[in-house]
Amino acid sequence: MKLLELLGYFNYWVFAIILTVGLYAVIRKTNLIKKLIGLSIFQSAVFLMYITMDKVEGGTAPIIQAGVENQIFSNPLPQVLILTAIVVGVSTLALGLAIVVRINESYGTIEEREILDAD
Amino acid sequence: MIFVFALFLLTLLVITALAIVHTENLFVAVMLTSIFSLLMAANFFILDAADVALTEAAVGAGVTTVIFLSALALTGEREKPRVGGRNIALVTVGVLALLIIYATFDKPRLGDPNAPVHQHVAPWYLEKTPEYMGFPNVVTAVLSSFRGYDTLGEVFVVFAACIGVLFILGVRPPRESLEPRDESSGLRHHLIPQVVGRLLVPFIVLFGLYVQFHGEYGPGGGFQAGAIIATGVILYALLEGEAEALRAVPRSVLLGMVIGGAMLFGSVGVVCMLMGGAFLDYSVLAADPVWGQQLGILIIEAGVGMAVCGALLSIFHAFAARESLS
Amino acid sequence: MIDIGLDILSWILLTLGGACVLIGGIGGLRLPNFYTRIHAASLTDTMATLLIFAGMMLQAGLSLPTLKLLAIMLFLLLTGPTATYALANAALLSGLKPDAETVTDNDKGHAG
Amino acid sequence: MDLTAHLPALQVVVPMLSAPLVVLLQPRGLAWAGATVAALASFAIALALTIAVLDGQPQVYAMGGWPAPYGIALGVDAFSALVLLVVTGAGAASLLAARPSIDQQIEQERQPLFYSAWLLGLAGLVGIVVSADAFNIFVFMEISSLASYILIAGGPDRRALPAVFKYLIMGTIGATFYLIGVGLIYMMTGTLNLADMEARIGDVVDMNPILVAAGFITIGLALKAAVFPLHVWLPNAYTQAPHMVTVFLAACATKVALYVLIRFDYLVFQAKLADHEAQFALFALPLAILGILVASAVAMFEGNLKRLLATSSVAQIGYILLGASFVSQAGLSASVMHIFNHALAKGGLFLAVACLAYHYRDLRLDQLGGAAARMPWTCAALLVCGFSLIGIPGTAGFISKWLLISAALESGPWGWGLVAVILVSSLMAVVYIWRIVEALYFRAAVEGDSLPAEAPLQLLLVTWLVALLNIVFGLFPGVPLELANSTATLLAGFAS
Repeated sequence: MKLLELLGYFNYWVFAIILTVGLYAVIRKTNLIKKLIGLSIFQSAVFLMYITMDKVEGGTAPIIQAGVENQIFSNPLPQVLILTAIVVGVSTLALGLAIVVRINESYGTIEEREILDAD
Repeated sequence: MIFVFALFLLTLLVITALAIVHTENLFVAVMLTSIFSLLMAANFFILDAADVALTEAAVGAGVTTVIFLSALALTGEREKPRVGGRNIALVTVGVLALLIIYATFDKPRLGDPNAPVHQHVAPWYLEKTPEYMGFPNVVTAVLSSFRGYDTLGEVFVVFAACIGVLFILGVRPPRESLEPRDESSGLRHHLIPQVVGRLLVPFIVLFGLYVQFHGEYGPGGGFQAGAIIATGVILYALLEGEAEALRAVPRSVLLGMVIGGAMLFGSVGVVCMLMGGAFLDYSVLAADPVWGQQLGILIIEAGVGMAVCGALLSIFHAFAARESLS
Repeated sequence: MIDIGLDILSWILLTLGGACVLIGGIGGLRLPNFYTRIHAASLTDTMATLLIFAGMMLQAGLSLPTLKLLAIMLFLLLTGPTATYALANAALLSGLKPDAETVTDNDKGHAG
Repeated sequence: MDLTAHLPALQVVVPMLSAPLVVLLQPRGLAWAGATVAALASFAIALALTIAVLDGQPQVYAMGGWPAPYGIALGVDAFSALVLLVVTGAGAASLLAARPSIDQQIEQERQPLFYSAWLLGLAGLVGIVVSADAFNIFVFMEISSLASYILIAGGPDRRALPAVFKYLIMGTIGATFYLIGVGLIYMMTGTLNLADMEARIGDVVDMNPILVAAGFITIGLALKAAVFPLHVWLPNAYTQAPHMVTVFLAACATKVALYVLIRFDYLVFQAKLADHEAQFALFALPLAILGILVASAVAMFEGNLKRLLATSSVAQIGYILLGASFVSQAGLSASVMHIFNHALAKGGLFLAVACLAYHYRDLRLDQLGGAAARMPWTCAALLVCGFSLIGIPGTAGFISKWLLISAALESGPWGWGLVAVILVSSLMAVVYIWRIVEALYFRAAVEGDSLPAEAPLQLLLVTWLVALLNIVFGLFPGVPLELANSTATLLAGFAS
């Protein structure tokens, strides 16, 4: 299983790339909505990292089927954690967007520069 | 074969992420984010995480996109280009990337059965779930009982987001931004989407209920069900206009669902305490501990579903109602 | 014998479906303007879906997965054309004229 | 199981489950009453837990009845008891006093949501402190963060919104960094329980992922705790928040992040981690010193009273980190003590600011002339807490400064340099507190009447209660000192 081995690290590298791309957007972009989009990419990358580590060779989703012996299951714990993290992510996002909407109403812009200039 | 596919999906994921950052049209960026989530969900499915894939597809690709779009409708679609500051961002990000890649070198490779994650704790869950819970989905068992306290916390995160959005958007927008409202709300004048949509809404809600109550046996549970039902109602709101959707499920009912769901979960825990167990120890709820666990999990999953559905819809309506004011 | 026949049939269907996806993809890239492009894209939604799902159902035989596949296929057949319609309608409303002569290669807001 | 065994769970559950109920309390003032009762109850629980811990019984609780590495465990030891006291005390005191100030700043119909968020914030912070599970800490960190974003966004000025947005972005990055770190450790150890992690980390401690995880967790939590170069969200957020929210958050929010940081660095990574000492000496120590000096210097030239005090918070966080970075028992004890004392001093100062703000809309120092004549009691309380912040003998602040100085002297050949840093920064504190005093007492009123017009009694009484506590704990530091010492023994026992 050479391919699996390659993919094993490939997943982590993709995690690293997506994480950095997301963080880059958060740091560099001045548009507040774009920052939030970057933030959601950034968080998604972490989901990928957790889910990557739950996989077992030859495993299936951890739903135990009756009557089947010697099944290998993937690890359920990271999945549970990420279920939680996904919902946490969308909650933060919703709150952030609500703030952006209010900022737009009181400043008339969602560009960070213009907001700083306005005060 | 499936790994070649995974490789392809992961590459696509990276390309999508780059495209999202590159584009200056926020609408395009949001749509690409939705595609990104869907790709991510497919990846999760390949990695044996069926429950997570379902959630990511419903929440990430569905609900998040809708919330983003309703916020975009209130702000603007275009991002202004920025000059300078690029190097600092690149350096920070580069250091981070190097750090993570440095970390990969001692990591167990993908699917290694001897990795510590597969040796410690997790086998216990796989072994004990049939014994203590009597149902096959280990993810549901861990989520709602073994780590039920996390899930309680999570329901309160959703609750916090809901009251937060209601609180923050509870301020009336400044008067000068009032404009005559566009009356053609919803897709009422578009026959084909309306007919098809009407046909689909009941099935979406039905599927949501299936996911809710089948969570012990297959992928699913309260979060997924709540999100799916919420998307069904949001679809209804898009078709018939927001006012009509509010007539079907009023705001007070939604808030009641959020509060009720959170309290339902919490009070199960308190009842467990009163019946002599630890907080959230469902096995004291019935004479037979296995039945107790199943009963407790059924109730708290219902609470989670209610809270998530109510919260997502409240958030959606808070943004959508804003739209009609400005 | 019937098994082999069914297998061959299902592979023919799958291949045809794949070809439709490919044609749809090429069309989406090569056709001159928005309205002709969504023609090509809708081929992927409808014909390709139908063929691929039929092929997969033959592979699965008479079982629960077949029923599920049928349900998904019906869902896709309902939503795909609707989405295409909505797309065309939105383009029309935003002022894009369905004129065969116009060439809109640089559709605005494209990611590239 | 009797009720006392459930205390660690009740500590979290009481404020958390009260939050949804408070939303329903629409009639005037009821939401405030409900929230205050819940906060007081949770303070009482914290007291009961502290008494149990002082009796030498650390509390452990298995959530759902599942044994430790499989289920989620809660644990209360001396360190958590002290931080619990700070958090619930700050929550209860600020809520008790909150009503007049909040009535001014938040519309009546939004108040139930606001108080509900307040309780969620309290529950989140408390949940972090009692939790003994790395992922559970993340969940509760998010509850408390979301709640603080909501609370700060309630600020009356529009500048609150960009401030809270910045906080949201940086806070989320911090939490996600923490999550990455926890994931890496989980990957190498297979467990999320802190005690179990600590037992299993020894085998893999020199592997790259663990080292990187230590980095991610430290940076993530430092972001949340506003440690010096990562503090940029703090001054604006605290300045723009509603006054009572500033009291609550300034007294405890960043300290809880520091608590987790210290717990992770001492209990989980411990001495087994290669270069453990170097991590502190090379990373935490310079940041702490820079933070103390830079933030104090900035505070000296700050024109807005609230912003001045918020900036000084960054310096005080530096003190806490400085004590921890000695990796010695005395240093830890000083650091933990300063968590307690700074909460008292800063909480009291911000309470006094809230009193002032009841009549003065503009909190710039040059607008506050003659305030001492109008609000003598308020200004006196401010003075007492200011003394405590500087570290005048007889106040609580003196105890921790003294401990810190003696720990610095023990810490090695550079000890004198550190003492100099502490003394210089204390002098700077004298300067900025003096600027406040000068504005309040010795400057003529800008305009308008100078009739005595004190803040509402409710607000003033709580302010004075905290101010007196500053003196009481300055003269009789018994209980917190005992908790701090046993914490230090606990933490340093692992590190050495």
